[in-house]
Amino acid sequence: MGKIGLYLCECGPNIAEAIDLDRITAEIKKDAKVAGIERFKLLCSEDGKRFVTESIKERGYERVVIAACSPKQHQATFEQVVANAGLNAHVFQMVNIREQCAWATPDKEQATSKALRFIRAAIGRVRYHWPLEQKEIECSPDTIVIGGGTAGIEAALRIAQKGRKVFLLEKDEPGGTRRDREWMAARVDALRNNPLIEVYEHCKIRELLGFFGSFVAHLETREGNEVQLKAGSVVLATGAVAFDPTGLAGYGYRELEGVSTVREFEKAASDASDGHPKSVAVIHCVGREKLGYCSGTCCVEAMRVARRVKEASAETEVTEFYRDLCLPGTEHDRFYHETAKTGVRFVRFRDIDVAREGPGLVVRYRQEDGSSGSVVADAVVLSAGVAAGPANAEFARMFNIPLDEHGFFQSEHPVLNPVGTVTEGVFVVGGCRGPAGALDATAQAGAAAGKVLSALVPGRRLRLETRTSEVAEALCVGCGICVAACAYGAATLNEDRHIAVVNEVLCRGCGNCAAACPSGAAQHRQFTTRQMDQEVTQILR
Amino acid sequence: MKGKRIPVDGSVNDTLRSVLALLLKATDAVMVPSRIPSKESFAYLLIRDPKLLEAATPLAPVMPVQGARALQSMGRGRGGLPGILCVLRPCEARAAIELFKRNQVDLEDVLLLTIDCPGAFPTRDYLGNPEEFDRRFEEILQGKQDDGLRPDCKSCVGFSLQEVASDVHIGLLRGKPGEVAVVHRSDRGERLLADAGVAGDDGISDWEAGVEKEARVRTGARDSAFQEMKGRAAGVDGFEKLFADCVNCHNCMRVCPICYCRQCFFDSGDSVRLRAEDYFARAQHRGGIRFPGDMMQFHVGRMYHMALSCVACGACEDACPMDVPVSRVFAFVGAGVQEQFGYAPGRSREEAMPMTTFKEDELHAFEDAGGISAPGTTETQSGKSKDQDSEGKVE
Amino acid sequence: MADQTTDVLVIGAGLAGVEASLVLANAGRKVYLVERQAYFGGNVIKSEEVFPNLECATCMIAPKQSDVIENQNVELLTLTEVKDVRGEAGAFGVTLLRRARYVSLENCIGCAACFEPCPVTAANEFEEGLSQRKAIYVACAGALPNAPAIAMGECLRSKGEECTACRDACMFDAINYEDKDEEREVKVGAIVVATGYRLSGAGLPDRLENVYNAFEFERLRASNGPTEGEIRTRDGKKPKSVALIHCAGRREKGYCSQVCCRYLAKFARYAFDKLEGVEVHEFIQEVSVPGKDSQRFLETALEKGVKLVRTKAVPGISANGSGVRIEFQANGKSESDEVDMAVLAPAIEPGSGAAALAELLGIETDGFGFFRTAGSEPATATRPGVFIAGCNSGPKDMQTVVIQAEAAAAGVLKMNHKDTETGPGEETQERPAGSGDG
Amino acid sequence: MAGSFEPNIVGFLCNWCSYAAADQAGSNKLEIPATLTTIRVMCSSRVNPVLLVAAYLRGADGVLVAGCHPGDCHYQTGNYNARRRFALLRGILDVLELDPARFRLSWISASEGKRYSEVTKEFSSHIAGLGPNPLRTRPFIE
Repeated sequence: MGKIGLYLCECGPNIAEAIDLDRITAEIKKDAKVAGIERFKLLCSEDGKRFVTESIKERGYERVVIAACSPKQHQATFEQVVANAGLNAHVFQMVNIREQCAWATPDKEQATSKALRFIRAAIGRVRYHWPLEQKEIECSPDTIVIGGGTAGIEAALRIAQKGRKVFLLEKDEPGGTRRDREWMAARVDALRNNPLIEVYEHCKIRELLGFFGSFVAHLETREGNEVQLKAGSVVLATGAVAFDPTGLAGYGYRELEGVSTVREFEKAASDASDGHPKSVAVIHCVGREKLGYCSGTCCVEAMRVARRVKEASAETEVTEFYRDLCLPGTEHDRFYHETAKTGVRFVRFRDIDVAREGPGLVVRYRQEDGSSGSVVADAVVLSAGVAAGPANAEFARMFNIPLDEHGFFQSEHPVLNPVGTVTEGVFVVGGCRGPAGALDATAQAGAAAGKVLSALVPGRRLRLETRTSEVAEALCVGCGICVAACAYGAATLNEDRHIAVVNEVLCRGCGNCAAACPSGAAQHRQFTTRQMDQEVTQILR
Repeated sequence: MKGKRIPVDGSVNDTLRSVLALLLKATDAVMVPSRIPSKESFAYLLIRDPKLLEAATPLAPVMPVQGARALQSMGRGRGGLPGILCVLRPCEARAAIELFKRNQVDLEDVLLLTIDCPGAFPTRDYLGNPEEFDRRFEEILQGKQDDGLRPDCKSCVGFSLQEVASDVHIGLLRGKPGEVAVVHRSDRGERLLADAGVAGDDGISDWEAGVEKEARVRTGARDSAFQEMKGRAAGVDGFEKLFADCVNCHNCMRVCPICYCRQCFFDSGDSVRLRAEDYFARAQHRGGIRFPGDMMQFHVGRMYHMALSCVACGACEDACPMDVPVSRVFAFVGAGVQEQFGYAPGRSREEAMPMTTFKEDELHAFEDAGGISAPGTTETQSGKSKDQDSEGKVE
Repeated sequence: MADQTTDVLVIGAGLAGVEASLVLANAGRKVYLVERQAYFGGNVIKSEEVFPNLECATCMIAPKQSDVIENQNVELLTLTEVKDVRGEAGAFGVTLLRRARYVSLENCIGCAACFEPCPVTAANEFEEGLSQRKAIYVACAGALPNAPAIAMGECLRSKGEECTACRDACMFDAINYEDKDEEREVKVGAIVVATGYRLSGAGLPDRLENVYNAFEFERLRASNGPTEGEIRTRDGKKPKSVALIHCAGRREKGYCSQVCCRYLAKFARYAFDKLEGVEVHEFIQEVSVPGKDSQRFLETALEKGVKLVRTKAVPGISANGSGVRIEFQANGKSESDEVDMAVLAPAIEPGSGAAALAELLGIETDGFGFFRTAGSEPATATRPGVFIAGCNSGPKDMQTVVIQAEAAAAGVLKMNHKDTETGPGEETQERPAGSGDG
Repeated sequence: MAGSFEPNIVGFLCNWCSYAAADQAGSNKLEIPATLTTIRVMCSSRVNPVLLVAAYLRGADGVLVAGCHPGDCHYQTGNYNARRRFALLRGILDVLELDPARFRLSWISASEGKRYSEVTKEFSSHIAGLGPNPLRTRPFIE
């Protein structure tokens, strides 16, 4: 067990006046579990810290309990102090007798009894504290980027730098659907000319193993060669797909000639040299109900169609049928007003139906107030949103990353860690994590780069969480209940040995597995059953 | 439902043996309770040599070893090994499936054959007078009632193919001349029967009706058994009386098919055992404490660990040297929490165990999130959670 | 280059500044994180719950805040502003002005004993004036760093009186009336500007009794706010009807602030959660809920019974007794509505002093006063070595803010590696905004 | 608190939400009943119901588990697991009529210092109403 030193902080009058520290001292002496009790005016002051460090050394304490304020205030401070005294920071327990006793219980008598229970609990548990080792592992600073669209290329370009290689894996060719556009071509060149980036195009990913700091990818090149790549982090940039309006009632897509998607229309327009259409109808929000969300970029894209048509021939009539105009950000209201100025008509609809009548197409619509109307057009352009790519499911399995209800990758936390995932070291950027315009995708690529560049620094070892879980092999029968409980894929079954193992790189130290395990094989360091049971017992003695 | 009707030739066990002989042709081995030459006890045999089937007693008068445990003792990772047909009572098959969900048995090459269960006698009664009980058991197989069966068997509602995901089932049409009905419950079972030439599509509605009728009787018995338990187990007093004689031998855990842990949490050093000084402090605190300690901790804790999967097989009570009605309490508690989570052990191999999954929107009667109201009562709880099939989390 | 340094200055310690600082600090960079206020955390900590999961904002941000406080590489400087910037990327010289707090962060342990004796009371800005504070105060319960500051302008001492009430109450001699504003020079290689946003007054009616803006309503709902989370009118009544008014000030400012539709849907849920049987009327022109999580979020509000009124323009608002009168055009007719409380979604504009700071930093702003990003670079300012994070470059939701902050950090971490890839200053091929479908 | 009986209540608080709420309550000088002694865990999912049983057997008059609101878990989904485990234990205690009302599961977020004070005060007087844990005076069941 070792000699235990108990430190009582008066916190000026905050604790001293609210709690009878003399009585505490007397009672704890009676319990005869501690080797010494020290009292100080303000332990977190420089004098206080020095006092603790020196008295630990002098009196030869091997376990330390500090009764003061909330661990949220000074746990870190005192762990450092204990370490300075030459002890392992984890043979120490902090007791919160300020926030949850002195300040919360007006009656001094009661507050003192309560503080006594808190302190006894800590003394009881600290007897079962053992040094925890601060583990560090070697890790690779290189990165595997999967997907060669905007997000993938921008991520690769931002990550690649001295001491860091990037492997960009693409099933087709970098640049994706916008390869032809000038700005994209420039980025693809930058990618190809970067000496620190290896591009594997037309390749298939066979398998992806490993974890943060050391992933291994097995892929098959176009020539059919097996290639093995090692990296410390992975950026998923597998993109999204355009929603396919085929079979969507009322639009006549693939049924009526002259009905096309934006991309088809633009392509046709650029190819065709012959005359301009007299009238074009652009329909927004195609498939939004089916998708269940607004993609955020289609309204602007739909207006851009109108603009191009008008630029080509000012007399062509253009009508934009929309439900709600989604024009987020500072640029788009202006863009809308300018578009309206060019003579483009904007019609809000609730229901819409496209039919062919004689030579032309007729767009019939009903508005929210019930009134209805129709427009004749030579061309109907459907502006649809974006949907999750089909490949997501497979990568989700590979990396143990949950998909959301729409089939996009889920961030570890939508706000706190938007490009991170529950699998440490695997990041998601661009269309594969949700609808994203090129600028969003670029920003997300930058974010992933920021996380990678700061998490994995060449020559620096990866420091691991100390309060992780472990599995006692002798007790484990490999039932897998802890595996089901772990949200981070840290607990896995070793099929050969029929036991569960915890990957300390992935473990975040929540202790869920320890509570799930019926045999007590899974244990949570610094929160072991015995330590917690001691707290319970001492509180209730 | 259709199946193959086979007239009983000789005793029921004779007939079952002949069916097994046919099935053994279509698989590599049969695992079946068999009479130990001493003639006074039974054990599971893994039989590859058809001749040994002579000793097989598919329906034995006692259940000294829970079949699922026998299967578990074979270990896992048998992938690619010869196939086995394992003969089990429905409660044993349910336990086997619960162990399968816990990675403790490997059903890859194992087919589960269940048989309408006539029940079993308490092992200690049987050993007192084997001949007598063998005779009485034969009469039971002819359809006679016998009050000497174990309490759990008398109130067992899962004696046939109710809620058990076995591959093949054999029903008993009692009375003279008796018949057995062989039915498949899975594709693999169907293939086995076909290969063994025991497939058939005779109508068996009379047997099904018989099962239903019997089930109604058993349900009544079970309800009154639970009623009795409710009275006896109620509160701290009830608990103290029920377990007064417990000597902490933990036999109930050792024979329990669901208690699969290598070492029981409540036996392990790092469990909630205390140091002498702490026991002393507690003795001081409450005047005195019982030793060996942790009796209630053990039983309630074990309930927490296995009640959701308790198949009420009665093995624990059979093994209790002090006649504590262990299995009756556990079956009673098990039924309660199984209803609470809408879970039936052994019903399906896919159904996730309630403690390995969750839904985001559930069990609100147990939490207080908004106001500071106390959690609801038992009624509202089971009401709340009835509709939950506990499959994976929503979205 | 002798005076080259890799240290970084981050201006503004809101969500963006905190995130950028932590990413940089974890990369081993020394970070000066300066915050004009006496507390840090920015506007986020004003919210009780945040989109999309209605998570408690405090619970979300607190761990990041303690990371900042405990991280050896981050030096958090509150009550501090940037006075002057010289030099160039890789070697900026920056003059910081730290305004006197009059409370020693070293000595103060946050026991709050000094508040009660202070004789001065003033409106609490953090609570949008919905509650009172003393001249020595913390912005709100749980504000960090956990130490008060004295608003010397309000303190009796500034009026020549010899009041020492707070100093007498303090047992840790943390109060120092002699504290002075101090200038400090720091050398940094890069600057991240994360000065955030404020709600614009443009297009808003004059102050009306029971008309609230978004921040005020957030504080009403906050458990640590002036009403401890109870939604009450200024005269303390439970409103029976609440109007949520979209796009207040959009026409005047000329852009969509893009988060309002979502937070008003959240407000609707606040109202339904806290006010039994309340009626919620939303006055809206265009529903703008981009992103995969938004639609469901809006629908939930509608399911709870929001009455959505599509109006031709932002309704007119006038006082009507203790209530609010709302006049609007819908379906070509003039109509009106009476409610107990109205909540406005004003436009989001750059935080105060943005123009001056842009001047100081030599970076461009757009027509609306937001900092301009260079070409298609989402987090790079128009001057090499200066990066931008958060709503000072345009309205954003929280996740986009964090993403941009991490991207800004990437820009900084990339700077000193011109030897390989092109430096951020040059990565600026023009690309039509929102081009392509991602 | 009613009567002379002083309950002894054990509380398990998750580090990120409920423990922070308790601290905030204290910082705002809001009352937390003297009858409650708390144990800090990283996540409510760490609380093994077997420990709750132990607390009851060792004479706890009440047992409180508090964590982040559903959806807010610092570790993704820990509190959902915690809720199931708690519900199972409660189910067992309900069937055996072993004082289920002495066990409480509450979701309290970091900003809900006031609610923490209210919940704990309410629970404390609720327990005071139930009277002492019968096991306190039962040497024969352990």
